[in-house]
Amino acid sequence: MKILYFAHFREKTNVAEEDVELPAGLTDVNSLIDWLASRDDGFADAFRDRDHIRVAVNQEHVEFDTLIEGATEVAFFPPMTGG
Amino acid sequence: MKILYFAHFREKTNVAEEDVELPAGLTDVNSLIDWLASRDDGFADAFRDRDHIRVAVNQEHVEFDTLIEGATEVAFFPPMTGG
Amino acid sequence: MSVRVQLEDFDAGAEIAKISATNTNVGGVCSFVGLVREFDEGSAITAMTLEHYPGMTEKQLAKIEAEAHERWPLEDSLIIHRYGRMEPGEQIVLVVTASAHRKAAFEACEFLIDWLKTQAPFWKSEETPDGAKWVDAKAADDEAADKWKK
Amino acid sequence: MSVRVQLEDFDAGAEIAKISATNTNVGGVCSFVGLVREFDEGSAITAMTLEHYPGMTEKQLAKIEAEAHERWPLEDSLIIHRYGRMEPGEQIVLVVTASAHRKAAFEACEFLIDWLKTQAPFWKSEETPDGAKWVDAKAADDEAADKWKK
Repeated sequence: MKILYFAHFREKTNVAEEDVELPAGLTDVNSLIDWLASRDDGFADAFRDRDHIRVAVNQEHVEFDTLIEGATEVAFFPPMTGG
Repeated sequence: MKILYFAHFREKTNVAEEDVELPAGLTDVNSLIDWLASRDDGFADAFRDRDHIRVAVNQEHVEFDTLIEGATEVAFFPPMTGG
Repeated sequence: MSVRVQLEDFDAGAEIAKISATNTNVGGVCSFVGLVREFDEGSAITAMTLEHYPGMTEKQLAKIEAEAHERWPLEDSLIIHRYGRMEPGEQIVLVVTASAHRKAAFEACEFLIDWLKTQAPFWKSEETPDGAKWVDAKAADDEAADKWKK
Repeated sequence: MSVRVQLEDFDAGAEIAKISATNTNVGGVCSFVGLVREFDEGSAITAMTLEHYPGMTEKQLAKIEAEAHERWPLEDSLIIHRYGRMEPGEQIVLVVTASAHRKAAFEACEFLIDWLKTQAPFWKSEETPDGAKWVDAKAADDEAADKWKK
């Protein structure tokens, strides 16, 4: 699965984009966040405050209870500030 | 006093602008309208339907009970359709 | 902040660009261009002639523009309104408002155009296949203007 | 109806003129230009960098534009959103909506810009005297977007 990190997620994790093999048992975005946060201090810091995490699965903005099975692209970013 | 007529008021009265000596006793716009309507058929037709008369005294849009004593310019026109 | 009542067409883009470049406190520029349509309530229009009340028009436009600046925190604004004969597709009116914040720019722009529709001394005559007709004021325009009353 | 996400600046006036000239059913064209301000909530800004999510951005912008056309009787529309580094006074975004009626043009334009502020995958980083800072989402922007929820 491809995972993308934008804005301060990229800065804190030091990763812009990666291809990962997910461990068994990850079902939804919530469990993916838990797993990512456990990887190292940078990831823990980036994923600490769930209120400020936004996620897109296959380029659609979704809620954390969205299932990720079969998803090809997941992206994490802070609340949007366009316009 | 200068009186101006716009849009269908000009067409019906056949007057765009005139200087008139008002007869004594005209106090407000209402009495001016009554007097103008009595002048001839064209004026009677133009000033028949008060709902469709708008008036400006000294270039300010006003109500019919506005006093006209001392006014230098009065204008009659239909509801505005700008923009 | 300025008002122009003119026979000639205008370059909306150049006017908007000028206002955007005015100062770096401007975060948003809202604009509205009104154009002559080919059909008005179902009847075909070959041209439209706008008559106005010279003197009163400029005075009232300047007054309403000043009121918009009192009601919203505007950095700048512009009203251009044409008179004379225009064909379908031609520009009639331009309103531009600039503010630090978009909401003020949108509201002031809509306020000004709603006001122009009902309170500026302009009258439209349409040329149709059945002859020339004075355009009637629309109840919807009065309602739009009423919502800004304080 | 089109969407552009680009690094380069745009000519707002030319885009508005193109849309006005599209067809003679257009009675009103509303547009909004968003610009980089020199001050944001009191702090001085020397430049701003907009990052976005290529692919998702274009897809989501096309989707929201289609939704605007479903909700209002629009004749045409255009969204241009830049990314990259911009200095105060530079244009960030342009939204143009054209309709037979001005109310639809105004509402759709404001709907689109409110949506862009909160739902388009763009993130702003400001260069200030104290260093670079990611811009926080504003509660007022969320409220503005919420009012369009059906």
